[in-house]
Amino acid sequence: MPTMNMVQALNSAMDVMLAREPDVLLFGEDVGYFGGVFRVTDGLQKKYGHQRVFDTPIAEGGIVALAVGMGAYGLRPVAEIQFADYIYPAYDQLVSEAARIRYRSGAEWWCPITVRAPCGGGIFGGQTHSQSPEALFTHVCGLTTIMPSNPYDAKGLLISAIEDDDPVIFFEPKRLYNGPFDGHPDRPATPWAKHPLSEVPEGHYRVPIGKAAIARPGNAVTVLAYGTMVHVALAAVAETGIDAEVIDLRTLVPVDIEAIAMSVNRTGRCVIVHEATRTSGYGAELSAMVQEECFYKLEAPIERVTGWDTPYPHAFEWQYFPGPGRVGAGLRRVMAE
Amino acid sequence: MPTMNMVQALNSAMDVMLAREPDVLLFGEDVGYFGGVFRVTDGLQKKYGHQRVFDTPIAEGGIVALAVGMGAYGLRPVAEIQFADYIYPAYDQLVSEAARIRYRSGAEWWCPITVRAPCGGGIFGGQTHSQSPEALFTHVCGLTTIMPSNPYDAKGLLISAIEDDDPVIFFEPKRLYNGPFDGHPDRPATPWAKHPLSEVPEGHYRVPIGKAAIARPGNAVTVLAYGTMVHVALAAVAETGIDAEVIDLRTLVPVDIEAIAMSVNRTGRCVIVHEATRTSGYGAELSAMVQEECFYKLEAPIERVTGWDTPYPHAFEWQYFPGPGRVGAGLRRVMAE
Amino acid sequence: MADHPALQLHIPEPKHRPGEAADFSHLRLPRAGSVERPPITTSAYDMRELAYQLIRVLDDDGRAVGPWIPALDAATLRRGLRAMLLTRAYDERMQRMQRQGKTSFYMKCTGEEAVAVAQAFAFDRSDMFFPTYRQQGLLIARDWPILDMMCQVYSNSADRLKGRQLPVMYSSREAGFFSISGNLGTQISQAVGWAMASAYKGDTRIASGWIGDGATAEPDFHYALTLASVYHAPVVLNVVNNQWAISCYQGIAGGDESTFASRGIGYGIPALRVDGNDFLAVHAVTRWAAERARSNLGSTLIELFTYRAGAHSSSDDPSRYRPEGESEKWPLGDPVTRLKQHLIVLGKWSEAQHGELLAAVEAEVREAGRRAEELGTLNHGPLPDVHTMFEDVLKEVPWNLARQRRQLDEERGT
Amino acid sequence: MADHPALQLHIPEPKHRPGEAADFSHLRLPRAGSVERPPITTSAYDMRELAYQLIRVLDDDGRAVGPWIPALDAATLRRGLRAMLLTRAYDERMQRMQRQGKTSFYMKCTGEEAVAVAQAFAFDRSDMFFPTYRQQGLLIARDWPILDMMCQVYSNSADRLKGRQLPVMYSSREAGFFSISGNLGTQISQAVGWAMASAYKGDTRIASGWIGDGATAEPDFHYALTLASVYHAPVVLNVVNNQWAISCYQGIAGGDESTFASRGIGYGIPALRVDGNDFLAVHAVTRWAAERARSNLGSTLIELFTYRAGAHSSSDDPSRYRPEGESEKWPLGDPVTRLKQHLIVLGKWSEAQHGELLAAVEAEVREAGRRAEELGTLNHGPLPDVHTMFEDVLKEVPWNLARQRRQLDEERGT
Ligand SMILES: Cc1ncc(C[n+]2csc(CCOP(=O)(O)OP(=O)(O)O)c2C)c(N)n1
Ligand SMILES: Cc1ncc(C[n+]2csc(CCOP(=O)(O)OP(=O)(O)O)c2C)c(N)n1
Ligand SMILES: [Mg+2]
Ligand SMILES: [Mg+2]
Repeated sequence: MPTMNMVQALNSAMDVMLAREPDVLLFGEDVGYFGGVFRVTDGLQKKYGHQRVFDTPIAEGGIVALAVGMGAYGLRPVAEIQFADYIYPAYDQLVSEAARIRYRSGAEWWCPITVRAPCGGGIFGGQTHSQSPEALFTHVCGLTTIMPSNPYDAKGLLISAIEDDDPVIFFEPKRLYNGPFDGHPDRPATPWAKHPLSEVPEGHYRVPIGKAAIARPGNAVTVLAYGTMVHVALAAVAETGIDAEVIDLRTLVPVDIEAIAMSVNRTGRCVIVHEATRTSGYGAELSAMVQEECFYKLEAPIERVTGWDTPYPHAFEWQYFPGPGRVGAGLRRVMAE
Repeated sequence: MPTMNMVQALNSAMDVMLAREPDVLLFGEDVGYFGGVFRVTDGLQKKYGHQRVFDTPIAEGGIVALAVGMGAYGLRPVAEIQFADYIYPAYDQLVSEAARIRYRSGAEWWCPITVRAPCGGGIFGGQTHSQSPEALFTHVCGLTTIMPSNPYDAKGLLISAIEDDDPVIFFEPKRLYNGPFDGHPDRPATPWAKHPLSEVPEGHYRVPIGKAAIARPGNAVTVLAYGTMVHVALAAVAETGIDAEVIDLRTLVPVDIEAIAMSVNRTGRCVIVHEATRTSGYGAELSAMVQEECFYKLEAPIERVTGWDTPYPHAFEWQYFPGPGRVGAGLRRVMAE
Repeated sequence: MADHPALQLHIPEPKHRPGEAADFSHLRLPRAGSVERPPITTSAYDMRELAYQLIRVLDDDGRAVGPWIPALDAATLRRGLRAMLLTRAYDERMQRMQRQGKTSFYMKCTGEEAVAVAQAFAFDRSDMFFPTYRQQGLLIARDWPILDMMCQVYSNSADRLKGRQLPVMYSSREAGFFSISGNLGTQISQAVGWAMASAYKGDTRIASGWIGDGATAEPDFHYALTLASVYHAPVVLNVVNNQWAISCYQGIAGGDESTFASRGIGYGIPALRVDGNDFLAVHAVTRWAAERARSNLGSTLIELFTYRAGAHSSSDDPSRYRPEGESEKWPLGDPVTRLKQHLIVLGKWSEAQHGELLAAVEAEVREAGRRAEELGTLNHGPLPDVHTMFEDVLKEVPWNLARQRRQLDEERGT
Repeated sequence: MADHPALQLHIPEPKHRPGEAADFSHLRLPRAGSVERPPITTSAYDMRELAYQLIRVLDDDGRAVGPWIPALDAATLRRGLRAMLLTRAYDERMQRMQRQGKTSFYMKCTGEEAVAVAQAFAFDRSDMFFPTYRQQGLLIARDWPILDMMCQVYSNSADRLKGRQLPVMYSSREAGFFSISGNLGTQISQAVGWAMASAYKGDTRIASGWIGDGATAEPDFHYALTLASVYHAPVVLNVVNNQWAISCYQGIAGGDESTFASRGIGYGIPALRVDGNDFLAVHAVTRWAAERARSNLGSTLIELFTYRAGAHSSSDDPSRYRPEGESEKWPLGDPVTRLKQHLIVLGKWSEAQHGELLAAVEAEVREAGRRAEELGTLNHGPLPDVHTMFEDVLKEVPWNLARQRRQLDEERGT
């Protein structure tokens, strides 16, 4: 099986879908000839023609509106928002339109669109190239929100997203594009090639939407994480030596409540990790759900380890980023109770 | 002291501020000559002139952009978004601009703007005139989010908001405009005049941002609510006979964590009520905070009673709205544990 | 700078307010028949003056004049008249029923019937519409049953939208009528996406989108013009300038500074401005644009210059913000009266026939109304099954909604 | 319809791609001096043809010709030349420092220096700017210390923005230069709000906003035009059409269909299109618009036709998407060379003086660079105090941030 990094895996997912399904189109800012600022659509315009893979004006709202209209026609468009930080101009079309069309039309119309957006920090992008706005989508019923943490899942989930008949917001943790970042910027970067989940089938396969993965089984405490934070959590577990179970949520909504509840009911402890700001972040929902599902088994307060409630400050990337040190501190606090 | 309904109290707040402060302007769709579709700015253009109270094009993003620019100049604009459901086109200007300008400019500029928006259901407005999108703002650092539940608070908080040097999102539960709705649509409407908090001073006063109010003291369980749900919670308490303490949050961010923690640590039980959809609603953050602050005192799982995870369906207003029946059921469940 | 005068803030105001006499004498209305009709291959640049004209076909005597006379036979014109009358009668009844409390809300299109009806007639039946809430005439012109529309307005047991949408927010896939959004403007850019999809597939169907004068200030209008221009999308974009946006006159949207049609110029989109109360002119202009789109020549922007004769909606009272009698003074008349007059001038219609037709459409509305009410009204039901509330959020009901559906039943037990 | 051809989707493509020879022969470039100069009281409608012209003052020999010659003395022109040279030298150094790892990111404005510098000179010092990331020349033209700018680029201990912003996202209240946003377009509509505030206060200060060709597709461009039109806001709106938006040529933003200046026409905003590499023309046109705004005549839209000679940013490699040597073939030349040439033709400048000036600005940059690096670089510090990270989210630090600040210290202890 070939080894792929995350960029290649995502590219392969779109390649496979473009080849299988004439109704799949890709578009967005710089995605056509150039192949995307992160090269995720590299080569696809050349292979499938510029009617299927093309550049758009810089109008995120217009990009999503096009996708919605194309979806109503019957296509399966895949739109790229260049950075998740720039998804806000598209917010109305996503929230008021994409998410509502099936419901409001009595299922006469639906919206089989995928909106890809690189998210998260770790590349010194400052406050407008580092955001993790997933919680702004998890609150919106009608949207499916996904964030993969490795090449295998990225490809399988992106294929599932494209094949899904409802709108999917697909966040790609940009810090993971080229390697499984464990939160130690000072250490040499490891390439994906050394990671088992970089073995990615060339052809079509799906990773199911709504199913979490156990990134590391354990008994002492459950860590709920997604995206980059899965790797950071694993590093923190290794560094603290705590026998944590690390769950990679993969899909945030609809979340795999069974996997979460089963684990926390067993471990009795839970640490939730995300990069987004804390207040009203998706961690809040996870925490609320965990205590609703597992109240009588909880032996310690659920901990949230998150980005601070500030914009992502350029110079303080690593003081902002919830790295293994902070996750480890959270783990220790939860174990100490 | 005069008796005011919520519309009059809000109008009075703006009247007072327009009179005191030449840098206060009001604008929005239909707010000028017409006085707003809910009459909240009625008479103010006539009194202060059309340079101070004026109509805008239908462009919520543009309205907020104007406010941001005016704020940079040094004015204190108050912008109305006709329905909270229509705030999404302004989301980018609110999230990426209003909320960030102080931070990103090293406090060289700031954004002393107030954005008013009627929210919530109860008037058969269907899915685009009934939403409660507060959680989409509570996640955004740099924004203060307020929702009053009565005329006295509405006026005092709106004055505080206008005087605040940072951007405030001010949600007005439209179902409360004309009376303290307890969630029983079948019973005769009570006017505000019969409610003690309809006694509103004519002049200037503030209700502080960030301070909750105890709407009803009690010992058995703490109910956290805001806006319309305060009245519904009080009705549910009366109907169940449970000795609940009902906290009216008033400000959602920054929330009055002390008041919440003190109460729940005393009662050991907590029910959170909001009209917005459940998943990732503000109730999730409240639940997470409560369990973080009060874990060892909690005797039962924290309950969330919320709108369903669907759009607000026109015909099923009262099956969707979390009325006293549903809040009562939540209270009973929490008390039964 | 000391040598400069103090700046002043300009706030546009309508010419007249309540208490004053309505007056439209400032309007520049070219004579019927006076505006040229360029070939559909004309470039946007070359025809840019048309954005400032007003294409009119029917003169004051009801005669069709000039280069824009459409090729419509009398039978078609009578069908148009019927659809407009039916639209008006339907509006009247539903507004009345709303007042009687049978539903929560209603929106009429009185005075603007020619816009939707004449435009619908100018498209193929399979072309796709992305309307606003004031183009019910599109459905009626496509012979969509008013009974079905009434069931939507009543959110009743037969409402295909399962009681989820505010009254008048219709949807009909079969009629090529996209689900109406309560959020202004969003449909117009979606129309471009649909049109691009059709072009991508090598289809022959084109799309059309509508937006109000007020809503042109929303981003989607800009997206629509930009995207339609860039990709030469086969879409007809319509601005219905009915002079008002709730209480705001069209100057608040920029209409005092330039025509809405002229917005197209800077995007390189041909723009036409038409008397929206002139059935023939509306049809001709729309047909021109549809032909252009269908011939792979790209998009056209049409401004339909008309007048909102009624209130904005059942929640509105225009006497608070516009002069009394403004509606009667609208210099472009009433679309129904004008088409009727034209047919009479042609010798293809009579007052007597008109009276019969009116009685027929009223009877049709009455009968449909009776049946709709049997199927339910918002105040008295029957409504759709309440459990449908949890369906169609996603294709499959996710676990949280399955739970919430159960909870609803459990708590209704309490 | 069977009798219609299949629709086709049009995707715009630039004339040339890597591997092909660059060629600008399709450009329609009016002769210098050939475009009329209307009085500032002219209506948008009456001057609409100017949106399709290209105002040029400097001819190929460096002589100023025609009605747009600005009243600038040689000393001012030399100041302009100096500011452009300083901007360029500053850009060169900071780009180099970025390559050396001293900061994360950099954006040059090479080839576009006349835009910001000549425009800054056309405004009063107290007028307010809402720029994008490519108008560093505005700050430099206002004599803002490049040392301060460098500290921002390094996010160092002397960075007034406390290390919070990506490099080049300057802010200077003192220089009337609004905090730059990473989100494209948002500033241009804010500029209108500032201008309206100034008008409301009876001030005499006007505002100006900038936006790139690519970003015109964003809603804020539409808001700015709509609002500036409706309220006659005293604001100058500038589209810097440098032909590229990262990898997308200006046709992707609609530039193949009409000029960006012409966008103003439909909003009733006078629009001027100017050779952006012609210091004199840029100054004259901007001055015209500023006078108009300051005389309560409202807004003007200016398209500055220029060319992005460098990469989009330090993260970009244009050889992947545009033909090699395109930059050299740009028919409107280099703004520095052209102004220098003009001064020489005027007899007010010489190669020797130019060499000295160049050496002087380079020394200035070097010296400032040395001092800036002493104050810190992103890679080696010193940076601002990390605790400042929790400040300025709101005016007062709220409880959650106070807690988080404590937590940072506690956990750094671990
Ligand atoms: C995004 C958004 N903002 C505001 C509203 C509230 N609103 C509904 S209709 C309307 C006026 C629209 O006027 P216009 O576009 O001219 O259409 P008309 O009603 O005249 O047909 C407004 C402000 C809305 N529905 N959506
Ligand atoms: C809202 C938003 N969308 C996308 C981006 C990413 N982006 C940064 S610069 C750029 C190109 C802008 O091109 P243009 O407006 O022509 O300005 P130029 O860089 O040529 O000066 C893009 C797409 C962004 N910063 N903000
Ligand atoms: Mg209108
Ligand atoms: Mg550009």
